[in-house]
Amino acid sequence: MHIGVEYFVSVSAIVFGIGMFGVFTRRSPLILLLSVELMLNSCNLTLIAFSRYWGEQSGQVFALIVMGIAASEVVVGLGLVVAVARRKAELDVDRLTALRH
Amino acid sequence: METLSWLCLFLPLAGVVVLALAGNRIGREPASWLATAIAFASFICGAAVFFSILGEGESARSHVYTLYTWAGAHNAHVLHVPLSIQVDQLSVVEMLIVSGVGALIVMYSIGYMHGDPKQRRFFAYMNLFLFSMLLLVMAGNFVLLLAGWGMVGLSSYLLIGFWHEQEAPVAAAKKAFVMNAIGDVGIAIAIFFMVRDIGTTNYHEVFTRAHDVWPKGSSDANWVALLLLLGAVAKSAQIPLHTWLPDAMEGPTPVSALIHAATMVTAGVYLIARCHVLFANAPNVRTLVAVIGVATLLMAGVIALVQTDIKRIIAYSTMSQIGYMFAAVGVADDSAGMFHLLSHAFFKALLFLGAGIVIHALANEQDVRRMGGLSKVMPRTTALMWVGTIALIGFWPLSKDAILEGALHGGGTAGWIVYVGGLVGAAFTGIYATRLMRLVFYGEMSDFAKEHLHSGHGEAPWTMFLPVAVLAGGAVLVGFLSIGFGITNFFGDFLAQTAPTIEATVPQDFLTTALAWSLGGAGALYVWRLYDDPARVAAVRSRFQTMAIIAEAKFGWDELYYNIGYRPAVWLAVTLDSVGERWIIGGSLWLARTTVGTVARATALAQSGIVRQYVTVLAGGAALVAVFFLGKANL
Amino acid sequence: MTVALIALPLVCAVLIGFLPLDRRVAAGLGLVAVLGELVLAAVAIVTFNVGGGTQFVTDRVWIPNLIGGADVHFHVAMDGLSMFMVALTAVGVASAVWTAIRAGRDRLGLYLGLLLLLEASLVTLFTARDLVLFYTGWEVMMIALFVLMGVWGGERRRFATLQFIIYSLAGSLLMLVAIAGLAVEGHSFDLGVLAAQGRDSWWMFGAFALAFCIKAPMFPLHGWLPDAYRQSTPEVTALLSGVISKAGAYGLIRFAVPLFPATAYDWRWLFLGLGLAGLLYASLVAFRQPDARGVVAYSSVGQMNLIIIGIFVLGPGGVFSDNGLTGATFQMVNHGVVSLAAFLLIGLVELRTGTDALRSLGGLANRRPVASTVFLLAALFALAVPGSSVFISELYILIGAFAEQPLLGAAASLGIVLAAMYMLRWYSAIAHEGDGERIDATTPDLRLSELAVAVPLLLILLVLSAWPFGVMERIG
Amino acid sequence: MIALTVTTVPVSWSAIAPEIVLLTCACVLLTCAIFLPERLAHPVGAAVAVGAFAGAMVAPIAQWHDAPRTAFDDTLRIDAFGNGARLLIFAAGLLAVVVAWGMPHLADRAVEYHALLLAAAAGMSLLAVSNSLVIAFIALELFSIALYVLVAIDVDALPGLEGALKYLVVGSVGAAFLLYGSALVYGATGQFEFDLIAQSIRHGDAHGGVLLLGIAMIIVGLGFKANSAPFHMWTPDAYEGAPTPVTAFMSAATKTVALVLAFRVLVAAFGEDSAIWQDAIGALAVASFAVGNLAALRQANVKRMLAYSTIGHTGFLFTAVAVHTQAAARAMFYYLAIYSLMNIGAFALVAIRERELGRPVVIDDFRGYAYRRPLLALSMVVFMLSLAGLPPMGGFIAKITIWSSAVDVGQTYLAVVGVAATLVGLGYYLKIPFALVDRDVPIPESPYRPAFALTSATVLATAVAVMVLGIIPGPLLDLAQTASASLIGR
Repeated sequence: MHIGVEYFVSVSAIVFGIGMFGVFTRRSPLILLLSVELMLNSCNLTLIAFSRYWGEQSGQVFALIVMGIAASEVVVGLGLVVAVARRKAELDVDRLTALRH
Repeated sequence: METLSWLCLFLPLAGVVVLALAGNRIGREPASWLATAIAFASFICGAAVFFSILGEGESARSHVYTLYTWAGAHNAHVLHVPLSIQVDQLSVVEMLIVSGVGALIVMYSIGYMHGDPKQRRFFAYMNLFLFSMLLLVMAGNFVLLLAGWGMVGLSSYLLIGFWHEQEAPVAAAKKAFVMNAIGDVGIAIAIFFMVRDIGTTNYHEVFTRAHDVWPKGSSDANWVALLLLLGAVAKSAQIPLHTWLPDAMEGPTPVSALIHAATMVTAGVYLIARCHVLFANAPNVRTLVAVIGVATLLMAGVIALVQTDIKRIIAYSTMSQIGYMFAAVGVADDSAGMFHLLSHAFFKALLFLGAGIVIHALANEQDVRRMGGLSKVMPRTTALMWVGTIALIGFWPLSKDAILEGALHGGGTAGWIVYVGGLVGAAFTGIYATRLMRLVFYGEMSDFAKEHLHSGHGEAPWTMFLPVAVLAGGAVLVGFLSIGFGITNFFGDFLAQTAPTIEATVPQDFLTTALAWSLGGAGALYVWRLYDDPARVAAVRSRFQTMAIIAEAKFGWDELYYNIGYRPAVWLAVTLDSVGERWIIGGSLWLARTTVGTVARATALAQSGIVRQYVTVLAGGAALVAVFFLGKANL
Repeated sequence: MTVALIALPLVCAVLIGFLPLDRRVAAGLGLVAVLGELVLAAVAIVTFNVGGGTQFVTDRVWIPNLIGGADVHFHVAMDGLSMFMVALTAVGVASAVWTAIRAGRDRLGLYLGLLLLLEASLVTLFTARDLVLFYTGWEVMMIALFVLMGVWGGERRRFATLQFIIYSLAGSLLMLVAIAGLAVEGHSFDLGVLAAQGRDSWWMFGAFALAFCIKAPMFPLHGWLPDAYRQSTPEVTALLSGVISKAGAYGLIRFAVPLFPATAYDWRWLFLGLGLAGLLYASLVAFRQPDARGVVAYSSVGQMNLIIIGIFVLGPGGVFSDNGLTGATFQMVNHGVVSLAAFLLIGLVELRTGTDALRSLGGLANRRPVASTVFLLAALFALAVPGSSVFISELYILIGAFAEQPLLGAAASLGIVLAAMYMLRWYSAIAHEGDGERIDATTPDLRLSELAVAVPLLLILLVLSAWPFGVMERIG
Repeated sequence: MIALTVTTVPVSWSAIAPEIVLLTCACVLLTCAIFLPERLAHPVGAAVAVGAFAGAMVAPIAQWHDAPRTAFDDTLRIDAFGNGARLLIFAAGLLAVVVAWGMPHLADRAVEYHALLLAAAAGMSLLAVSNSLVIAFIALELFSIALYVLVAIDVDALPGLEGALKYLVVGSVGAAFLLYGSALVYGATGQFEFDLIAQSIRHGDAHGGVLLLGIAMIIVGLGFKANSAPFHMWTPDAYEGAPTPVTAFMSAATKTVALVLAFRVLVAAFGEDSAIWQDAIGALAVASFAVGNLAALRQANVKRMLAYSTIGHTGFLFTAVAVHTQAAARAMFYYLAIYSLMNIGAFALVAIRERELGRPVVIDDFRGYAYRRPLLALSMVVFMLSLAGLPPMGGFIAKITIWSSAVDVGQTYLAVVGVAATLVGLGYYLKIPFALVDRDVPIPESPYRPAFALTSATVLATAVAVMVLGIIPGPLLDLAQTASASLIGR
C-alpha cells in the first residue's frame, strides 16, 4: 500500500509542535530536554519520509547523524542539569533567573 | 587742498588713538589741551579748505577725493565702497561749524571737566565725536555717511552716559542709541534701494541717476526719501523720534552744547539738504518734512514754556529750532535751513555754555526756580546769555526770518503752514527764552543760590569764558552773511550750487521781519512783566490748565512708546524665552529623552530571565517569519 | 603648506596629550604649537595669490576603491574662504590655549592636546576637498569637543555633552549616508567631481543641510546650544561659537549648495524663512537672558541665522548672490573673532566673580579703565556699530537679501536695532552703575597677561574695520 | 570475471586540513591531560592551542588565491569567503587563548578549556566552508555543544551554569528549527547541497509552500546563531554568565561564522527567492537594531551591555545580508574583521578589570581608570568609538561601506534605521569613556596593581589594529574584496 508523504510530514509537524509545547510549558529541565528530543526526532521523521519520497538515501543518513548529535547534546544537557542540581535544591528552570533584564 | 581735507577729517581720530594709548601716562591737563589743540588744528585745516574753495570758480567747487577701496570685491557685481570724501560748499560749511564750534566747546570743557577722574576719557570721546561728525558731513557716499551717522550716535551714547555710575545717564544713553539705531536702519534700507537699482552709493551717481531709476513721485522714490527722512528725524529729534533728546541732557553740559545743540542733532537737516535731489523727486515726502518741522517746532515750543530744568528748556528750544530748519528744507529752501543751522550752532552752543557756567557755579543745580538774580554776580555771563537769547528769539541774525520769507515766497500749502506755524513759534520762542533769562538772572536770588554761590566763584575761568565770548561774537557776525532785504545773500549764493535757495522779494522780507519781530518782542515783553508778580503767573497757568498739563506731560510721547514699543518688546522676549525655549524646544527634547528611556526600560525588563519565555519569544518570531514567507507562497 | 597646517597641531597634540609631561613643559609646547600655526596661517595669507583660485593643493589617494570604485583622496586645498577659516581657527585656538594655561586647567597636558586635536581637525575640514576626509575632520572635531566638554565642563556637563553629541551626530550620520549615496551614484568622493555633476536629490541635500544647520545652528535646531555654551569652559564656548559654528556655515557654502544647486534653489525659501525667524527670535530671546553667556550665546544664534540668510540668497541654478555671499563669508570671519573675544572676556569676569549672572554683576567700568574700554569695544563690535567690519558684513548680507526680496531685507534689518538693545543691556549690566554684589573695589582691572588675549582679537577687528576690502577681495 | 569496485568519495585532505589539525590537537591534549601534572596543564594547553591555531591558519592562507573548488562530493566549498572566515575564527581563537592566560578559574581546567576551544573552532571552520545543509548542521552542533560546555567550564560558578543551560535549551530549539527547515527544503528540492538546491529551485517552483517554509525555518535557525532579535534572548545571559575569554571568543567567532553561513546559504542556495527573504532579513535587522541598542541603554554590567550591543550590530550585518550584493559581502567581511577585533579587545579589557577587582565589572568600575592606566583606557575609548562607528576608527569604514551598499540597491531605509540605532547606541557606548575620564574620582596615589602583561598587550594590539585599519583600510578591504568575489561575481 502507499501512504502519501503528506501524512508523514503532518505527523512530524504535530510531533514538532508537541515538543515545542513541551518546552513552552514544562518547568523541569529534564522534561525540557525530552521535549527538545521530540522536536529533533520529528525532524528525523520528516527527513526519512522525504528521503523515501525522493527515493535516495542521504536523508536517512542525515537522520542517523542527527540521532547521534541529539544524543550528545542531551548528554551535555544532563551534565549541566546535574551540575545545577548539585547547587540548587529543586529543579525548576523558572527559578534560574539570576541572569536577567 | 586734498591733504588738508584728509587732515581735517583724521586729526581728531589721531587724537583719539593717542589719548587711548597714552592712558594715564599723560596728565589730565595735558590730555585736555592736546584734545583742544587737535580740534583747533582740524578747524584750521577746514578753514583753509574753505578759503581755497572760495578761490575756485562757482561751478568747480565740488571735489571727490578717494583714499582707497574700503569695502567691495574684485567681482564687479559686488557693491564697491571707496573711502572717499566729497568736499563742496555744503560739506565745507558743516566742516567749519563742526570743527570750529567743536574746538571752542572742547576748550570750554577744560574748565568744566576739571578734576573729573575720567577727564582724559571725556576728551578722547570728544575727539571721537569730532571725527565721526566730520566723517558724516564729508562722506562721499551713503555707506560712509551711514558709518559716520552711526558713530556720532555712538559718541553721543558714550558722552550722554559718561557719568555711568548713576542710573539716569545710562538709561538716557541707551534710549538715545536705540532710537538712533532705528534711524540708522532707515538709511540702511534706503541704501539697499540704491544698490539694487543704481548699483552704487556714491553721491554723484546716485543723484544723477535717481530720476531715471525712480520716476518722480513713484513709490520707490517716495520710499527712499521716506527712509532717509526716518534717519533724519531720529538724529534731529523731530516728531516722532524726538523723545531721546531731553533725556540726553543727563550728559555733561559741553556735550549738550556740542552734540545736542550745535552739530549732531542738526545732521538731519544736512542729510535732507544733501539729498535734496531725492526729496525733490518725492514731493509728498518733502511736504511731510515741512509738516513734521512745523509740528515739532510748535510742540517743542509749548513744552519749553513749562520746563523748569534750565538745560531741558534749552533742549526743547533746540528741538523747536531744528523744527524751523526742517520746515525750511521741507519747502525746498535748503540754504535758508543751512543758514539757520549755522547761526543756531552759534547761539545755541552759546546758551548751553552759558547755562553750563551757571550750573557750574551753582554746584550742578539745574532747576531754574532755585536760581535768580544771578546777573549781579555774573554780569559777563548775563550779557553773553542776552546775545544768545536775542539771537534765539530772532532779532538778529535774521536766519529764522529767512526761513519764513522763503516759505512765504515758495507759497503752496506747505509754504503757508510753515509761515503761519513759524510765526506762532516765534511768539513761543520769545516767551520761553525771556522766561529763562528772567528766572535765572533777575528777580530775587534764591536761598539755594545764596548759599552755594560763595564769593569768588561768580564767573568762570577764562578757558570757559573765552569760548562763550567767541560764540557770541560769531552769533552776531554770522548775521552779516545773509542780511537779506535784497542787499546781499553771500551765504545763499555760496550754497546755491549744492543746496537750492529761494530768494524772497524785498517787501516779503520786510513784512515777515516785522511780523516776526513784533510777535517775538511781544512774547518777550509779556513774560517779562508777567514774572514781576508770582500771583499772575499762577493765574495764567490756571487759565491754560489743560494745556499746561499736556505740556508738562510732554504730550505723552514717552508713555506712548513705553506702552506700544518697549513693553510689548519685553513681553514678546519673555514669552519667546518661556514658551519657545523652555516649553517647545526644551519640552520636545524632554519628550524624546523620556520616550527612549521608557522604551529602553521596557525592552530590558522583557528579558525576564525565564528560559521558557525565551523559547516562546523565539517561536513567536519564527511563527511571524513563517507567516511572512507563506504569505509569499503560491499554495 | 596645507599639510603642514594640519600636521603641526596633530603631532603636537599627540606629544602633549600622551607624553607624561610636566605642566610647564606641556604649556610651553602647546604655546609653541599654536604660535607656529599662527605663523603658518599668516604666511599662507601673505603668499596667497589673490584671484588665483584654490591654492596650496595636496592630492594623494588615501583609500583606493572604498566603495563602488570610488577612491578616497587625501585632497586638501585652500581658497580664500578656507584660508580665512583656517586663520580664524589658528587665532581662536591660540587664544583658547593661552586662556587655558592662565586659568590653569587640571590635567593641562590632556586639555591642550585635545585643543590642538580640535585645531587639526578644524583645519582639515576647512581645507578638505574630499567628502570622506571632510567627514573625518568633522567627526574628530566632535570627539575632541565631547571630551573637552564632558570632562572639564560645569555642573551639568554630562547631560549637556550627551545632548550635544546626539544632536550633532543625528545630523552628521545622515550626512554620512548621503555621502555614501553620492559616492555610489557619482563614483567619486571628490568635491570637484561631484559638484560638476550637479545632483538634484532632496534627501541627500536635506541630510547635508541638516548636519550643517544643526552645527551653525539654524533656528529651530539650536536646542543643544544653551546648555553646551553654559556648561563648557569659557575657551571651549568661545571656540564653539567663534569657530565651530562657522564650520556649519562653511559646510553649507562649500558642500550643501554646490553639490545640489538645483535642490538648494528650490528649497531656499525654507532656509531664508527660518533664518529670518531665527534672527529675530534669537535676538529677542537674547534680550531677556539672565546671564552674560546666555546673551552672547543667543546673539550668536541670531548672527549665524543672518549668515544663513546671506548664503541662501540664491539665484536660479543655485548661484550665490554676490553681495549676500561676500557679506556672509566676511561676517563669518568677523563674528568669529567677535564671539571669541566676548566669551573669553566673560571668562575673565567669571574668573573674578565666579559667576556670569547679570544681576550680581555691574560697575566693572568704575575705576577699571582698561576693562571698561575692552568690554566696550567688544560690545560695540558685537552690536555691529556702523563703521565696524561687522557692520559692513551685515550690510552686504542685507543688501543681498533685499535684492532677493525687499521685505526680507527690511525685516532682517530690524536685527540691527535688536542687537543694539541686547548688547547695550549686556554691557551696562556688566560695566555700568554701582558695583554689583560680586564686584567691589578690590576686583582687579584686566592684567597684562589677560590683555594678551583680548587686545589682539580687538586689534584684528579694528584692522578689519579700517580695511575690510583686504579680506573681502581674498575671501570672495 | 566480475570486478567488484566500490566508488568512494574523493578525499581532499587540503580541504579539511584546518579541522584535522585542530581536532587532532584537541584529542592529543585530552589524552595528555591524564599524565600532565597540574602546574604544566595550562602552559601546555595554551602552547598546544596556539600551535594548533597557527597551524590551522596555514591552509587557508596557502589556498587564499585559489579558484573556488568543491570537495567531498560537493558537500564542502573551499573558497576565499570560507577561508577568510576561517582565518577570522582562528585569530579569535588565538586571542581567546591569550586572554585566558592566567585567568585563575580557568587555570585548573586549562586542558578542557583549550581542547574545547579547539573543537569549537574546528566546528566553526567546517561550517565556514560547508556547502551542504547536512555538513552545516553537523558543524553547527559540533561547535555549539563545545560552546555549551565552555560557557559552563567553571562548574563552581552558578551564573556560568545558568547561562549554559539557557544557551543549551534555546540553542537546541534553534537547532531544531534549522534542522526542520533543512528537512523541508530537502523535501521540496530533494537536495542538501546548496548549488544543487539552487538548481532545482531554478527548474522547479521557487514559491512552493514547503520550500518557503523551509527557508523561513532555516532563517530562524541562522538568526538564532547570529543573535538577531527576536531570537536573541539567550545572548545576554550566556555572555554574562560565561567566563570573559569565552564570551570574547563567542562574540567574535560565532557571529562571524553565523553571518558567513547565512550569507552563503541564502545567496548560494536560495538566490532565487532573494526578493522574499531580503525583506525578512531587513525586518530582523530593524528588530535587532531596536532591541539591542535600547536594552543596552539600561545595563550597568559591562559584559551584558556589550552583549546587547552585539545584538545591535547584528542589525548592521543583516543589513549587508539583506543587500546581498558583492559590495555588501565585502563590507560585511570588513565589518566582521573589525568587529571581532574591537569586541575581543573590549572583553579582554573587561577581563583585566575583573581580575583587578575579583568580581563582575560594572560601568562605574571604570571611573577615573584613565588616570590609573592611560593606555588601556585609551584603547577602551578607541573600542567604544569604533563600536559607535566614528572616524578615524575601523567601525567608521565598516559603517560607510555597509550603508553605501544598502543605498546602492535602494534599501536606504536600513541605513536610516542604522543612523537612529547609532544615535541610541552613543547613549551607552559613551558612558564608558565618560567614566574613564571622570574627574570626580581623585587620582589614586597608590601604586598600580601588577598589570597583566599579555592581556594588556592584546588590548593595545587590538586597539592599534582597530585604529590603523580605520586609517589605512585598503589592504583589509582588498582581502574582503577577494573573499566576496569568490562567493558572488559582480
